[in-house]
Amino acid sequence: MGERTIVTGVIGADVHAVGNKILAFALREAGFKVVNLGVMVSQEEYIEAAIETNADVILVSSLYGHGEIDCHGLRQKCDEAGLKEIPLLAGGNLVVGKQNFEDVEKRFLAMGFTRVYPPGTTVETCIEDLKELFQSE
Amino acid sequence: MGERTIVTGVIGADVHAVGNKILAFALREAGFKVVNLGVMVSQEEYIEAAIETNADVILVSSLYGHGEIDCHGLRQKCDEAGLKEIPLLAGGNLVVGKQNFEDVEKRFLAMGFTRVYPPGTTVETCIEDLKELFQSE
Amino acid sequence: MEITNKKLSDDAFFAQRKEVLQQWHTGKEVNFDEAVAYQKSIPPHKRFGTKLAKAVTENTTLIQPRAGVALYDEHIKLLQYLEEEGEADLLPSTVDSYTRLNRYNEAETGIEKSKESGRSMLNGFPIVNYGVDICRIVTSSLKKPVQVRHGTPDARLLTEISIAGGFTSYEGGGISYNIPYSKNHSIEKTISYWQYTDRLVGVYEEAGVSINREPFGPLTGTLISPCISNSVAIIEALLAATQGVKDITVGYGQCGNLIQDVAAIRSLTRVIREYLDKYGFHDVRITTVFHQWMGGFPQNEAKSFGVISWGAAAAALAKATKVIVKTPHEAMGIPTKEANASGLHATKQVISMLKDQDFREIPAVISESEIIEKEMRCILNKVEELGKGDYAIGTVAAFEAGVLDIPFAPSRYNAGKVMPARDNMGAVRLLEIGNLPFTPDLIDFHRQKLEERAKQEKRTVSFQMVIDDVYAIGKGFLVGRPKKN
Amino acid sequence: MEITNKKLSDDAFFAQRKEVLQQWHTGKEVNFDEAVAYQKSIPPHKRFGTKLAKAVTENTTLIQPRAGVALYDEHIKLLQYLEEEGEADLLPSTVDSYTRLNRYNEAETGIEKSKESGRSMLNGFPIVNYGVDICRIVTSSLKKPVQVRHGTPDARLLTEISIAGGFTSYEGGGISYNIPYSKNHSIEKTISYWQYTDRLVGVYEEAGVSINREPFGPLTGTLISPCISNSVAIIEALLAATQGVKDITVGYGQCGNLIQDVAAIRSLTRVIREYLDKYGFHDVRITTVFHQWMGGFPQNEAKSFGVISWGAAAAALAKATKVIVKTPHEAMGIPTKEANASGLHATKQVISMLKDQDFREIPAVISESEIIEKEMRCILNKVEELGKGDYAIGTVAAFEAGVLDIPFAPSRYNAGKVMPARDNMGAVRLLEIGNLPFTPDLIDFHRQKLEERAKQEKRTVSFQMVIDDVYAIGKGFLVGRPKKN
Ligand code: B12
Ligand code: B12
Repeated sequence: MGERTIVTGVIGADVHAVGNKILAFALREAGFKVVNLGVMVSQEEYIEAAIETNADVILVSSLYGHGEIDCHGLRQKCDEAGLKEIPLLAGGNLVVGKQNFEDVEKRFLAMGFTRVYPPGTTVETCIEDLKELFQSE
Repeated sequence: MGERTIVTGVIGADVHAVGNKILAFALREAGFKVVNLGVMVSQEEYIEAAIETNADVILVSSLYGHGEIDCHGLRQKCDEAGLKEIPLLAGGNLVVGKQNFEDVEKRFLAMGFTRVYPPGTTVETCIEDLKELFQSE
Repeated sequence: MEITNKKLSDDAFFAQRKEVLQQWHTGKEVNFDEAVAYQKSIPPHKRFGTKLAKAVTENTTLIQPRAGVALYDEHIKLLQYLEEEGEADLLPSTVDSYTRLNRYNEAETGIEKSKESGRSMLNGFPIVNYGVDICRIVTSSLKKPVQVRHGTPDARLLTEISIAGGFTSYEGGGISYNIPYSKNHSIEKTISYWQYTDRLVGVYEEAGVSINREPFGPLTGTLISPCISNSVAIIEALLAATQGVKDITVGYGQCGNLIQDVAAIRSLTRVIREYLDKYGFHDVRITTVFHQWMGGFPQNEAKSFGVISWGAAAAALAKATKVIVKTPHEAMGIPTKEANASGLHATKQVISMLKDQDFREIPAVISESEIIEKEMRCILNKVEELGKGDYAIGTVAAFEAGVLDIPFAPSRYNAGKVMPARDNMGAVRLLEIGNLPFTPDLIDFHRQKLEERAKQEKRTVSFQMVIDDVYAIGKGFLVGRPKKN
Repeated sequence: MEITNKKLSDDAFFAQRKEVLQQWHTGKEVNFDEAVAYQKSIPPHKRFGTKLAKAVTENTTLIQPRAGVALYDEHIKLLQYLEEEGEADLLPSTVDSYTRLNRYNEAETGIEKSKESGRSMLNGFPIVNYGVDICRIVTSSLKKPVQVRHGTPDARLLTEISIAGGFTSYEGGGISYNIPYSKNHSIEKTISYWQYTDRLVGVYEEAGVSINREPFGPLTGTLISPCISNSVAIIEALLAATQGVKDITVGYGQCGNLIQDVAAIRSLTRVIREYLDKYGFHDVRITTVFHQWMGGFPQNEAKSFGVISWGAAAAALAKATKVIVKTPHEAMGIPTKEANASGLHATKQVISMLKDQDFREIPAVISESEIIEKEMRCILNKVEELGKGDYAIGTVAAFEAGVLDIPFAPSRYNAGKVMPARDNMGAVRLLEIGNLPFTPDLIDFHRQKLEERAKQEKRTVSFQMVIDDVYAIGKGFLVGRPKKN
């Protein structure tokens, strides 16, 4: 299916770098082309990078709890920038506190995310899902 | 109010000896006359001892979980033996498992016990309650 | 009645066996040859001894809960939950208190009342009442090895049904399941009962079926000085080996001072090998079990997790072969299956985090271990002397003389003169040495350790310390300091 | 911009102060003299430094949670719950991430959205937005000393409002609140910001009000070798002392190997005193803080209790002055107050059980401590050399040169060449030494320790070990072994 390009990074004012470094490493090991924006990434930076690299997916991490505020409007901005179809994946510790994940998922799907992942999602799951996503296209 | 006599022991097939030894020691220190029957005490033994020593109260311990079965009928046997008014106190880990204590208390009060105590009751509480009991007589 | 530490003759054993199997109707179901065949059909990974041996090779500590309820289908569900969700390596079937006292009628009532009320009215699983077939349903429903854990002075019928029922390990001993668990059984009697149990295991062993045996290490679970429980463990191991037992797990109940706890396991492992070898039992396999704190627990569940985890840490650092796990419900009552699993989880986490750390050879442990060994030798030599070389006779005499003496025991055959208390660092020492045959330097050592504490606490060494120490862990401490310190 | 490690002149400080207090409207509420008077009205038992000093005398380890929510009345309730139900000895106010990055407008939105939705939409308590008066309502509603905990590169305004608001301790430092918490702040910048904070504390000190200061020990919380965090702690302590700070708590984040953890605290305590004395800061009081495991936690709550309790044990055995406590919700998100209290309970139980046990002088700890000290001296000497005796200049140069290098840090001013991995016993060693100025024997030592592990695991030393180690505790282990071992 050709090399796929993933734009990834940790959104907002979030500096959790460990998972990001490891995720990027693992995705590369799995054969993807990874454009890793690191931590503290703004919505605009994701979009610019996705356009520039003609990316197949944007993978948003948020660990610190402000994910809901930070992710708000990302889909709209993508649409406006011409990335109408691009899958948006979100994972990490998306909200403040231990919340029922179904509710969190609903809220993120409603914001236009394609897939949403609970705390503790392994990189293996992430890779499998990406493969599935690309296959189904 | 004169020296008061307490008959105490651990009922049934229960061998938990530590609390019994310490309770007896503490009650003696507090100035009571203590007739300690030790562990594995049958209903009959309590009653015989109470009659023999003209006791003011019977203090039943049960730790191992069979308290509900073991205590069944004690009040009736006391009545039959002429100990109609004698206060019956029960404490320890009276039932199997962590149960709502209100329910346990109700069941034991219904069996004719005067007072019922949850796990972790201190000897201080026990002594205070005994003093109060004797005062109110 | 005069017992000696000799292998029971076949005549004596089989004569007794006839009686034993008639004690309750389920005894009739036991057929030795068929049971041997059944045991042989159990795959190796489900055999207790095999799994322990593997843990020794791999230098890991296995985790095992306690669990037992009145109704057998509930009991199966409980154990399945503990092996699946709880990640238990080894399983138990804890037997109820009526069965332990051979009160099978009352156990029957307990089963009935449990069926009626829908909740377990027994504090364990009544193996004898259920009999061989139901035990096999239980043991064969599980993926992990299962052990019978009880506290039964006369466990002869229970042993018969358990082994025929597919259990591959069996706890207890003539001392450890008498003195802490009984009021009126003489030591002669229970040693003789347990010679039967051990001989039965020996007979299975000779038929090619190895059953793991485990003396109950913690005794009354309350401030037991390591030298006392270690001495009892070694005596019971010798008695068992004499009857042909080949696979023995000796145990110890955590005291709480890490150095002392690791030293206790270290000295136990060293001295038991020496004694077994001395009496020619070179082929007896020895493993160890560490019990998380066996005395009174805090009411608070999170605090209980603290106690549980500290026990797990000590077990791992001592490299015990397995650890028996408490639950956050300990102070309240028999745990729910969820509470039981959560104790296992906390333990597993600590055990596996500490897998690669080993404290057995640090100097402080070695010197504490040397003290315990010295104390053990004082006791064991005296027992041997009293028995003129026979450990069965010696044990009976030793209890009479207070040479063996177990703190807080309910038995009237126990002298009850020994009184433990913690020293200033929380190690369990002896405030009253009673008639333990200690050398003067050991006596001084204990006295001095407690004087050290007394000085720190600005009070005299007294029974109040003992009381304070009994409550201490429940109140959040190890050493029971006076309130206004 | 050139910074040097000199006490800020009054002129420079007060000129800066004028600007700082205008960064957000609540800055106007700060009045130094009035704030001094207010601080002086706080009773001694509610002062952080006093309570720490008492703990040192009594040889106890205090417990402190992390906690902060968006709405101040909820925040008060939370902290009251943690001191009453949770038995916390010391209290925090953890600041939200927008405030940490001086994004006060976004913090305001967070407060509004939290009011609307009825749940905290911020991950902490936005001190700057609330201002002095509300902070005083918070600090005066509590019985225990309260500290501000954050992660703010430019914390100048936050410090002003916090101290005027009645907090008596303040976490952070120019390195420890930059490199792990920021991407784009230069070291010069943040050292200069923190000179302001430290000078402000110094000015209060000169006015008779002592504020405790705490460099953030754990850095990125993930496999930080003790020599790295200890070196940073000492540099930040020297920088703070230069500005007139008199009460400093230096910290360390648990790695998990007990010997190494105790040795880390031991070496930190020894070397910091030496350096402070060397530069004439004899009157600076030093205490220590031990952080329970700061990396990824297990999802399972009971397993988290295992991790928490093991951290508590190490803190107690190392005799740290206080321990920062995690919760069973760690892997999931900001904890509920109940989860927070339960972490405290487990910790309190272990801490007080282990109060009388001390591992600081066991031989294995001493020799590990000697290694760490040697490593620290390599780093600190080089920093001094690079700065020609000036630790501010030296630090900037050291980060540029990778002489100071913090694993897993997000900052682009960090070299990121150093790579840690666990050895065969779980101690954190260095797989890539990067440009750390180690002597050849130290380099060999690390290499050899990792080869030992590689041999055991039958694989070569590689980055895969690092990844496995990052996940290990979350998966239940300390050392991330390959799956099929
Ligand atoms: C030590 C101990 C043992 C030792 C006992 C040694 C001995 N012979 O004394 C050993 C290991 C032998 C043992 C055996 C068993 N035990 Co046990 N044991 C304990 C343990 C850990 C501590 C008990 C203790 O000594 N506490 C310290 C003393 C000072 O406190 P105490 O006993 O509670 O007594 C005080 C108070 O309760 C109060 N009190 C007592 N009676 C009364 C009466 C009145 C009126 C009042 C006001 C107060 C009062 O005052 C006492 C003094 O302060 C408890 C759990 C716990 N509490 O942490 C379990 C526990 C009591 N045991 C239990 C069980 C089930 C057993 C066994 C059946 C084995 C098993 N299945 O695990 C056997 C029973 C054997 C038998 N036939 O009795 C269960 C009971 C379960 C239940 N009720 O649901 C408990 C609660 C553990 C558990 N959670 O499963 N046990
Ligand atoms: C280490 C750590 C830190 C370090 C970070 C150092 C650094 N710069 O990287 C320090 C100490 C500095 C820190 C700071 C803070 N932290 Co922090 N931190 C952690 C901790 C303990 C571990 C994170 C980690 O490294 N895990 C290991 C990596 C490998 O796993 P990971 O990050 O989860 O990433 C993996 C998966 O999530 C997944 N994944 C990630 N993104 C995506 C996306 C997709 C699409 C998919 C499929 C998968 C996926 O794959 C990754 C690789 O396996 C977590 C709690 C935990 N998880 O145990 C808290 C945690 C994330 N932190 C938290 C908070 C609140 C903070 C602070 C605000 C301070 C505070 N109040 O305590 C600050 C934030 C500063 C900021 N501006 O961001 C909270 C977040 C709360 C919430 N969401 O409700 C957590 C959950 C702790 C808690 N329970 O309170 N933290």
